[in-house]
Parts: sequence; structure tokens; C-alpha cells
Amino acid sequence: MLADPSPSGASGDPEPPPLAPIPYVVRSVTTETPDTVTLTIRPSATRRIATPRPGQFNMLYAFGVGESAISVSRASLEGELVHTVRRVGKVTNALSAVTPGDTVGVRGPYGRGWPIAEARGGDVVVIAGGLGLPPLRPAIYAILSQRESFGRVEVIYGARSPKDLVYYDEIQTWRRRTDVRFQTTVDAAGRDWYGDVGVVTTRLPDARFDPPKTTAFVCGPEIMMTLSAKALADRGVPRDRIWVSMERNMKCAVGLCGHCQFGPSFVCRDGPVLRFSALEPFLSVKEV
Amino acid sequence: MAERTIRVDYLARVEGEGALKVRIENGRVEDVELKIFEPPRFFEAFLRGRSYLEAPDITARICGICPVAYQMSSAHAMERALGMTVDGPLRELRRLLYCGEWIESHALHIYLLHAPDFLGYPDAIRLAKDHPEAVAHGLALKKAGNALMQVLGGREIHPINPRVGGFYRVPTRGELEALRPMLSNALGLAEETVRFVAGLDFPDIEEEYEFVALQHPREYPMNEGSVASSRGLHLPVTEFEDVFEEVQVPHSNALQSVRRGAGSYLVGPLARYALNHDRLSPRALSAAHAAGLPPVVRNPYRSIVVRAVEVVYAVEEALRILDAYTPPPAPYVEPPASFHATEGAAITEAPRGMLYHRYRLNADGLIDEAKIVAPTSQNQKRIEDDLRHLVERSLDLDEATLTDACERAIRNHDPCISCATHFLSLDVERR
Amino acid sequence: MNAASPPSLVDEIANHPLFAGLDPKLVRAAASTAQEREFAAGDLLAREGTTADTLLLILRGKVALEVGAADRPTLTVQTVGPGEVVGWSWFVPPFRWRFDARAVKPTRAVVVNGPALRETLSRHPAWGFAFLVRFLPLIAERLENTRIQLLDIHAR
Amino acid sequence: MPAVRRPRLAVWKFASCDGCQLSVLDLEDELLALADRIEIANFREASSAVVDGPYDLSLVEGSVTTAEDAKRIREVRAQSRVLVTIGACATSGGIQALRNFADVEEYRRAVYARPEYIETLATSSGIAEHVPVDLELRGCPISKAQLLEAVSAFLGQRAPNLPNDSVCIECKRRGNVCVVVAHGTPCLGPVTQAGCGAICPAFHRGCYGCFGPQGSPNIPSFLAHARDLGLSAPEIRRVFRTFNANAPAFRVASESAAAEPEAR
Amino acid sequence: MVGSGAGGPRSLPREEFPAFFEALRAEGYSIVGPTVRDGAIVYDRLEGVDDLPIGWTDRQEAGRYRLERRGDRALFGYSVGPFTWKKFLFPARERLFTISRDGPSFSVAPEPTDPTRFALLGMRACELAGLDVTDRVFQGGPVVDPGYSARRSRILRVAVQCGQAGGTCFCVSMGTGPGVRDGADLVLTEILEPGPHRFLFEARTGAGTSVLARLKTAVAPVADERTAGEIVARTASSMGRALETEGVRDLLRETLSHPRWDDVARRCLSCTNCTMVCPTCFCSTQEEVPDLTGATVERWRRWDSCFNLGFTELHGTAVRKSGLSRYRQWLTHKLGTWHDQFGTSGCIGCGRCITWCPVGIDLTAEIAALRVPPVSVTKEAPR
Repeated sequence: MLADPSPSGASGDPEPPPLAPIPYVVRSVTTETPDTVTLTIRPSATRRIATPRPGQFNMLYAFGVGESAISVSRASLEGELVHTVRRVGKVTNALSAVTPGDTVGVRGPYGRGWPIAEARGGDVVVIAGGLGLPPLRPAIYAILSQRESFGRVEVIYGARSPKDLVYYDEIQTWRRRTDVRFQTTVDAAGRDWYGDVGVVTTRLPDARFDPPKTTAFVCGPEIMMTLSAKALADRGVPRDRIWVSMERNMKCAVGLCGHCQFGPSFVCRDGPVLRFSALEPFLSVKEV
Repeated sequence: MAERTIRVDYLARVEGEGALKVRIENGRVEDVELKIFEPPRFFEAFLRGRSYLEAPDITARICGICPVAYQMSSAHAMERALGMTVDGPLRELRRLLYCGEWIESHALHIYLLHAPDFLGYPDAIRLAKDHPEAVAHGLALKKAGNALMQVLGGREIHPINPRVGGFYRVPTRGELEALRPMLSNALGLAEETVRFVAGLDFPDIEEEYEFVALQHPREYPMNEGSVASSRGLHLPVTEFEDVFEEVQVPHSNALQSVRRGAGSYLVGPLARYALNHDRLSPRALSAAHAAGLPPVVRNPYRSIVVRAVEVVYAVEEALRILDAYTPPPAPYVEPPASFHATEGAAITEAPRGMLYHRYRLNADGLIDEAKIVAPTSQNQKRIEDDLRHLVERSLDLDEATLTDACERAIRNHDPCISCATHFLSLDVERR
Repeated sequence: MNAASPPSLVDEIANHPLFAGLDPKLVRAAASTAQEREFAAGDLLAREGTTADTLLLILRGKVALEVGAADRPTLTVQTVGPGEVVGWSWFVPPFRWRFDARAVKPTRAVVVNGPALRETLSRHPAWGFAFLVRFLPLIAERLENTRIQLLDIHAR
Repeated sequence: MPAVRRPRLAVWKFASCDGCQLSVLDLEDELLALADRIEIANFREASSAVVDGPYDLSLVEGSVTTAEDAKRIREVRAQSRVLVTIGACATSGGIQALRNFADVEEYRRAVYARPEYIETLATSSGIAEHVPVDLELRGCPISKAQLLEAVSAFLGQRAPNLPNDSVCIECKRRGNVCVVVAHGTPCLGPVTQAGCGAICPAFHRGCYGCFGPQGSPNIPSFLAHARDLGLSAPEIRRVFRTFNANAPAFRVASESAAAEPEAR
Repeated sequence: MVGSGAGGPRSLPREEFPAFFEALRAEGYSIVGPTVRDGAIVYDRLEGVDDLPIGWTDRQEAGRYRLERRGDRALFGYSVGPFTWKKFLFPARERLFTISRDGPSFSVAPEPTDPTRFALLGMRACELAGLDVTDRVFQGGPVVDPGYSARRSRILRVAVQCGQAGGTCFCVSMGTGPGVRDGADLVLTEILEPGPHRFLFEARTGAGTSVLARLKTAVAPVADERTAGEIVARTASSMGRALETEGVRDLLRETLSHPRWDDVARRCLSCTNCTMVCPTCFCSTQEEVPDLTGATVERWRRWDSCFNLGFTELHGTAVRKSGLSRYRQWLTHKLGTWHDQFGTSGCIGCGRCITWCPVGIDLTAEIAALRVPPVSVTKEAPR
């Protein structure tokens, strides 16, 4: 087991129903793109969730509307959590409409995150597509905080268009670093974009890493992950060292409701981060 | 003032869509047209070629307010065509189901549609602000009726359980017994309703109605009986069409039924009560007495009291049936295994009055011809007469008051326009 | 390699992934009609609709492949960098550029004469086949990337 | 909390039996509480007071069967922020859509002695065929519970719980014994959308499809199954030609059955 | 003689069977078990022995179930019906908790647990295996389902060994029956002949022993033990179906593109019946049910099915749109990936999915068909 999947972490108070949300107060709301916001929330009382590890997710709850699985993009030891939410339905609409001082519900953290320790000693390639960057952000910080433990670090971030890039300011900071190579590309752009254009896999040939000793973390739309993982494998990265973060319909987030099954895995419990070697036979078949 | 025009295009608090047009020339009422613009739905046409077993399900869709009436009339007509007899507990269960519809439909009309007229409210929601208890009683009564429909019919609207020959499934004693507390409470509420509506202000008007209703030797009529009139008519259901005919008028999508050679007549609670009040149950009868109802009520505004008395009756009758119930050995009487061309007609008493169904079946058990005469098509002409009298009496009223008075006069008869379309805006033209 | 002796045109071509390992005679034939050019940021390397008679081997810098129409802003669909190539329209009729190629950074490229290369390849089928074995995958990859763009992978 | 204007509700009627709008009044336990949350601004069957539009929520009952109604529904749409259709008539044309399979002239003559007085279109169509619809509540009639859920979801700005699963799943959750497998009773449950609570099987009869087709009905397989149960082609045709005859999947089913040879 | 319960099998005459009901009640159990309703043998609350399906049996085949009279007065002379014990542990609809507005925040009230202790009378060997499967699902993971586990801790498992196999049974193939091995508190074998109608009782746990101690039983003769063995052996030899389980997990992983899936998809109605009658299918969905004032919200859980189009809905579109993919998910999960997830097959061989499929899809036949390699369309193309 790579990460402690225990969702408990409530301190002190009597044990609540395991699937019940815990109230958190919204501290700030930042607009990332026209349909995406980043929420910073803090526990409103003594009860709070355990500190999430990079790649884990929480179930965020809008009172009376419902829950949605949202990856954690930052977690502080003080219990502050950062989630980036895209409006794709009623729940995410409600979550996106909050203002500081509002209460949202949180339960989690759930799932297995990025096996950062396993990547030590070798090169790391991080490939993010669109909203695949938020779940990878804590991984990138974790690697940078122990930079000496890794070889070369390549980050490739692709989005549909320049206006779809999230964490824009942070990306600029990362790009200035010399100990990590950060490439950004978009599928298409106007003349005002001076960066690279092309699907995320077109940046891979430029990346410098030693394939047999490389661990790759890939997160983004399923098709983008499949293509990226195949391209990495073609470059010689061992398939069992390519990790992708899957997304499926989730209701319970703890492996009890059956919705998120993908092949042999419960994405909520066994994933969302899974080995490409285990997923490849299923990713190649439609509608698994 | 030689010419005046008053318009109301859309009658409220009636089931379905209709308008009223009154033409007044030089202070004389020339024409009263109850217009039914509810679009036609052609039930008689698409019943052709359908199995006799489908008639209860299909005809129920003529009216969401009184689907049980359609199911009862069609099932009985089919059973007569096929020579089937349904009696014992199955007959009682059908009566029980009808009690449910009478309670629900009457409570709906009394509290949600009619009472606001007497108390000066546009609807029951606003009535509830000042008279919360009355509306709560009404809703509780209505719910009791619906509970009967749910247990016996599967659901309140378009029950799925009645069929030719009986039911698909009959309730257990326990299932019916579970209704007792609600019905016992409803009996008190029904009696309270009679007291409440008897205390309303009624205009002092009487009309010369020819009342037509079913008459049964022992019971207040529901599913069985012969056709009787306050003018001495007495005939078997099979002769209904010999005496009554439907005529079509250009202003309406509904056919109007008239007594051949005699004109308009009235069906519904006033008619049923006038012809059968001695067959009411004891508590219904004493409620009628206490409310000061004479054996024959000719004031259409007091129909609300008669309706309330019928609710007392229906609740009492439901409790009687519940007391005596033992489940029948089979949920329905088996229809004959083979068919021959045949015909059958039946009338049952829908909450709004007599509902006539006649079917001609072919040797495959398929419907060759269907004839349905709904209560509102029978009352339509008579409502026009009421309106003519009202307008003649009230020519000095201003448009708004007259319009309101006309709508009230129509609501007295709880017309069901959806039914009749096979009905209202008011348009008064004065010249 | 040092500043004193810059690589010859032949070396540049021979070291470019498209030609690396191919018959040196083919490389020399290509070099014989080629020239090395510098482009400033904003320069057009190719213009959509005009005669395509060059194969560009990018050595340094970045080139944007742009498509546009009168009724909408110009859209960059891909950027191409060192080790990559711009242009296959010189190889297939009607020999017209299908997009604009614009340098977005100062760019250095070897410009190979298309018709001449075509002529060489047709006279030496073995060279031609070997070249196509290198060249077709590049086209296939471009098609694949276009296909992925069509999938609109970030769409919800 | 600042005073918020209650959203305005309108209820509209087209060709129908009134049963679905009666469902609103059948919410005996919730009606008054509902009226506190939402202003009943235009509901002819229940009130003579009419507040002019626009309306936040319109419930539309009935099907479009006249040229006048085809015009009126566009006016209703124009003054409705959210438009929810209620019932089989509004969704698929209702039972009166049986005319779509027949000659209306003949129908008109069958019912009316003076057919020239009656104005009607040749077809009965659902509301979505005329204007965009935000949500459809199925059923002949609709389920009170689903109506309450839809209105409550509208008030809470959440997605309503209205699955397009089959009746079978509700049937099993209710604990019914399958009438097909245990009794050989033909039942439309496998191809019909849930929502009613699987009433018919609970009363020992087969589902008659009043909620219309489920999300992914397998009509060809169902037709073969119905034949195996001994239903004749005309019987199968009739089974699909009732309250949702014009719903595309059911229409296909009845037309396929009609194309079958009569004898087997 | 007052039976001790402990030690070897005990014998109870049929006439004394009502005492068993009394003993169960005396131990604080509400009894649920087989009874005839609506033309089938269903599991429901039992008042007394007379509620049992005395003299009834079932005849089952793919897509068909009929009750029939037996020639005797057997209490347990049937195989398995449309219902499973699952509903007593994992109800079709269950309120999980209630959330109320609390100023700007909210508070959660847990759902009180029902203290009823159920004696599940008449569990078959396969159903005990099914219970083991659902135990692994609901209690074996990192998060234990509180409702399931509370109810689970209060049941008494009274197993009855099968005296006959149903037409769609294949427990022998799955290694789950018909003889009861583990998982029961009490094991009963109904002996109809030779000799008087009687029951062989075996207590397997302390709870079982306590019940047995309240009964006047006799030490069972060795012959009765042998008879019980023969009954089980006879049942085992008359299975209505067989499923070749060898390598089935790998088979299903390797045949995701087999044309047989198209074939079964043409028949499958996506009606969910197989999943609803399966003792181990555990899929559920959650619904947010606010009251009209919006001040309190109930969280409900209800049975869901992988056959529903909305089951895999992600950002408004289903991942498994085709009937093919949904049937394939069900079967590959049940017989294949279940092993990866729970270390066991999800199938217990009860045959309910075969009987209760309206179109009679038979997973044993589907597995057999998947074992036939598809004819490759490219095999003879290149020369």
C-alpha cells in the first residue's frame, strides 16, 4: 500500500458517519480560467480531515446540492486545503459560486497518490494536461522540496489554449528555476502566444531523461494520458514506472458503491494514481 | 347603452379549458355559448380496434380528475357485453374505490375550487392564510380519498388495478384495515365540512332543473341502477340513447347531450341527491338535515352542501365496506374464453354525474364502436340555461361583477372540461 | 565542434535526425542544392498557397505553423523546433504550402531545394525508399497530432 | 438574510386530461409549504388570480394538437426561465398521439357529426418538438414524488434525482416478484423508464409503459421476447401504442411489430 | 432429554419444529425465512412454521420460474427464489445520515441503528458463500460500511442443506455448495425419508449452540448423518448448470474484444434484473434529498446497477454507453476482476441471474462461448 488510505482523521470528537462531510470555511476564491476557480478552505471547528498526500482527492460537498470528487492541489499542516474546481455540473457550479466565509463540506482524503518515494534516485517526468495540473502540483512541490533525491526533472504542461492554463503565475516561477525543466504547450494559440503549440506529446522528444531510470507521473484527460504514457513507453520508460491518475464517476469514494470501477481497480480506492502497466490492456479497449 | 362587450377568455378553477360567450342585444340575452376550446382528443376513434380489456386503461385518460368513473363505466359496459357478473367482495371493492374518487374529487372541488368563491378569495392558497384550519381539513379529506385510490388502485390518478371482471390484485384485510384510522378521522372532517359549507352565504335562487341520475333499489347509486328523472322518467341504461342524444354546436369542441324533445337536464350531486336522498347513510342524512337541506335542492349554489353530504356518505360507505371485507377467492371474474360479436352499455355515477359508455365488440374481442357521454356534456346545455337566467337577472351589473358571477355560476356545477371534450373564457357581447 | 570550425552544410544535414545515417551520397546531393539561412522572429518561412519548393531542417529557434482565414484570427496549430522539419508540400502535388510557417524566435535552418531533392530521389529508388522510411513517419506523426487535436482532449 | 422574491410558478395546459396538473394539488402534505417557497403566479385550474410573466418555473402539461397551441407554446417558452414538461402528453404527445398513426379526418368524423367545426392538427406532438425543454417528467400521470423532487431541485438549484433506469430496478427494490419470469405475464418493465415505483407488477400486472422508454431500451430483443411469451404482432403493436406511442423507441417498436407477419 | 447442543449432530422430529421457532424467539431473534408470496418463494418475516413453503417447490430454467406442489410436506423442498438475504444487511433503500443547517455551517446527525436481531432461517450453502463475499465487500476494505456491519453483527445464520438442485444451480462448479462448510451458526438437514420427517441439527458457533440448547433434541443416529451426506451428494450430482471456472479470470481479461460480447449485447435488455437478484452485487448510488424548506437534507443510498446508463456518467456522458460494455463489465467483474478486488469470485453459483433474466441469458453459456477463440478476420489476408 502506497499511501494510508484511511479517511479518518477527525480529532477528538465522537465518530461521525464515515461518509459524512465535515464543515470547512472558504478563505479565498481565485478565478483561474473562465470556468475554473481555486478555493482555499479551512476547518471551521476542531474536526478536520487528515493531511492529504500528493495525488489524493477529497469529496467536496455543497449543502443541499451534492458531492463531487476534487483532487487536492495543496494541503497545509494547519489543515488548510486548496482545490481547483471546474464548473461541469450542478455541484461544481455550486462549489464555484461560493464566496469567502461560506461553508463547504469535506470528506477525505481518499485514494492513493503519487508514489514520490518510489521515484527517488532517478529522473522524473511529469506530464499534465488541462486540469491535470492541480493534482500534480503537490507532487511537483514534494519533488522540489527534496530536489537532491532525484535526477533530472522534466515537467510538461499542456492545455487547450493559453487561456485554459491554470496556476499561471506559479508556472512562471517554476519556469525560472534551473533545477527543473518546465515546458508549457497548448493545442492551438493566437499570435499573442509565444510558447509552444502542439499536443502535449509533441514536447516529449525535447525532454531530457534517462528512460530506464525514469518515473513518470501523468494526469489529464484519459486520452491524453494514454497517448502520453504510450509515448513514454516508446521512449523506453518502463511501463510499471509510468503512473497515471484516472477519473471515473465516484459516489462513495471508499470502494463501497461500485461506480468507479475500471478493470480490476476501484479508481477511488486503488487509484486514482495507477500503474500504466496495469491499465494498458483496459485503456486500449473502448468503454471499459 | 345599446352595445357592451365583456370578455373573459379563460375560466379559472375548473378542470380543463373553456370560455363563455354571452351576446346581449338591447338589454336582451340573445345567446349564451359555453365554449370548449380544449382540443379534441378523439377517444372514441382510437378505441376502435383495441381489445375490450384495454378500455378501462385507455378511457381513464379522458379525465385525470375522475379516471375511476371511466374505468368503472367501461368495465361494467364490457361485462354486460360479455355476460359477466361481478358481485360479492369484488363489487364492494369497486364501490370502495369509487368512494375514494368521490371523496377526493368532491374535497378538491369544495375546498380548492368552490369555497374561495363564497369567501372572496382567488384560490385556496390565499384562503389558507385566513382560514388555515378549513383548508387543512380539505387537504386531509382529499388525502383520505387518495389513500383509498392508492391502496385499491395503485395510484391516485389513472389507477392501474381495476380491470374488466374486477381487479388485478385484491387488497388483504390488513391493507384495508390500515386505512381505518384515516377514514375514521375523515368522517369527522366530512361532517365538519358540511357544517362549514352550510354556513356560507348563498344567493336566493332556484332553477327548474330536470334532474337525471341513476337510481338503485337499495343503495345511493354508484356503479349500478336505472336511469331516473325528476320528471318521472325511468328507464334501463340500455335505452339511454333512445331518450338522450348528443348534438354538436359550432362553438364547442364538446358534444352537448339533451333529452330528445325536452332540452337540457342536470346530472351530478344535485340530481343524485334529489332522486336518492332517502338512500343516504344515517350520518350523511343527519348531516343533510342539520345543514337544512330539503329533500330536493334547486339552488345551484347550494350544490357545495350536497357535495359535502355526499362526502360524508362516501366515507361512511367506505367504512361499512371495510368492516365487512373478506378477500374474494380470485381477484377478477374470468372473461369468456371465446367471443362473438356483442354490445354492452353501462352508466356509473362519476362525481360530476352520470357517465355513459357503450361498446360494440367483434368476434375477436376488439372494439368496433365506442360511445361515451360524459357528465359535463350532459350539463353543458343546462349550465348555459343557468347563465342565461343569471345574465337576464343581472343586466345592470358592471362587466367585472357580471363576469365574476358567471364564472361562479359555472363552478356551481363543477364542470370537467377535459371530460366534456369528446369546455371555458367568458365573452359577453352587449349590443 | 568549436567556434573556429563551424560544421559544414553537409555535416549539418548529416546530423539532422531526418538524414542521420542515410547514404552520405544522398546527403551530399541534398547539400549541393541547399543553403543555411537565418530567420528573425516574425519572418515567414513559408506562405500558405504559394509554391512549396523547400524542405526546411530546423537547427535552432522555433517556427510556428499557422492557419488562418479572413473571418477569424490566425491560429497556431503547432510549433516546430531544433531537429524537426518544416514542409512536405514540396514532395506531393500540387506543391503548394498548406500553412504559413513563421519564425517565433530567431531561427536557423537548412533550406533544401525540394524539386532537386525529388529528382535525386526518383533517380535513386533505394535512396528514395530509405528517405521515405524516415520521412513518412514524420508525416504520420503530424497527422496523429492533428488527430489528437481533433479529439479535443481537454473537452469535457 | 435579505428578503428574497419567491420564484414564480406557472402551470400551463395543452391537450391533456388534467391529471398531471392535478398532481400538484395532490401534494396534500406539501402544497402549503410549497406555496411558501414558490409563488403560484399562474395556475388557472387552482386560482383565478394571475400574475403576469415572466415566470421562473413553468410546468407544462399536455401535447400540441392545434396550430393555435403550437403558437402558444412559443409564447410560454418566451416568458419562462425554466420550462419543465409534466407527463406523457407533454413528453411524447400522449395517448392522443395515436392519431399520428391514423387518418385524423376519419377520427374527426368518428367522434363528431359536424367535423367541420373542429380545428385540429394531423399530429399530437410533445413540447420539445416545438420549443427547448429544460426537464421532462415522464409518466401518465407523472409521479407526485418526482414532481416534488423536480420542484425541490429547482428551488435548491441542484440536479434532480430522476434516473432513466428501467422499471425493473424499481421493481426489485420494491421487492416485487417478477411477473414475467414467475407468471409469464408480458411486462414492458425492461424497456420502460423507472419513476412510477413499479406499481403494476406490485399489483400482479405487467407494466404498460406509461413512463415511456428507459435510457437504453433494447427494442429488437424485447420484441423477440414478447413473441416468445406468445404475443401476436397486433398485440405487440397495441402494447406499444398507448400513452407513449410517439416516443421514438416505442414508435419503432410498434412499427417493427406491425411489419411482422401476423401469423407465426 | 434436554439436548446440550454441543458435541455431535442432534435430531429433531418435524412435529417439534415449532419449538425451534420458539427457541429462536427466546434467544431474541426475529425470524426471516422462506415463504410463498405472489407465486414465488421469497424471504420475509415468518410468524410460524405454517408460513414456510410447506409442500412447495420451484421449477427453474433460464428466464422462467414456476412454483409447483411437491408430493410431500417438505419445509425446505425448493432451491432459491428471487430474493436474497442481502436486503436484510444492505437494504434496497437506506438513509445514511441527515445534514442540517447550523448557522452558516451545518451539522450531521447519524442514522440510528435498528436493534432488530434477525435469524436468517433457510440460508443455502451458496448463500453463506454470498454472505462471505458481501462481508469482504462491506467490511474487508479500508472503510467498513457502518450500516452493513451493524446489521451483520446481529444476525444468526441458520443454514439448510439443499435437498435438491434448481434448474439453474451451479454451486458445485463454484465450490460453494450444496453442502454447508463454513459460515453458519446452525446447519439443518431436512430428512424426509426413510423414517419419519425429521431434522438434523448441527451447532457451529456459540450462538448456534445457545439456540440448540433450548430444544429437546436427541443425539442423531450415525445413519442420519450418512443420510444427510447422501442428500447433499445427490443434490451435487443433479446440478442444473455447470460453469468451467478453470482460468476464467484470465479468459475474461483476454477476451474483452471477443465477438461473443456483440452477440450477448443483442439479447441483453439492460434491465438490471441479474444484478438486482444477485446475492453479491453491491453497487449503490447516493441521493441528496433536501426537505422543502432546504434546511435539512437527508442522504439516501439505494441499489444501483452497472447496467444503468447513468451509472458511469462522467461530466454528463456515460463511459459505458453500449449495452455490450455494460454486460461485459458485469460479467468480467463478477467472474474475473472480483478476484483482484476481493480475493474471491463474485459468483456463488446460485443461478438467480439465469432464472430471473427475462430473456434467459445464461452466464455459464456465455463463458463457454467466450472460450471458443474468435475467427480472426486478418488470418488469411496477407500472403
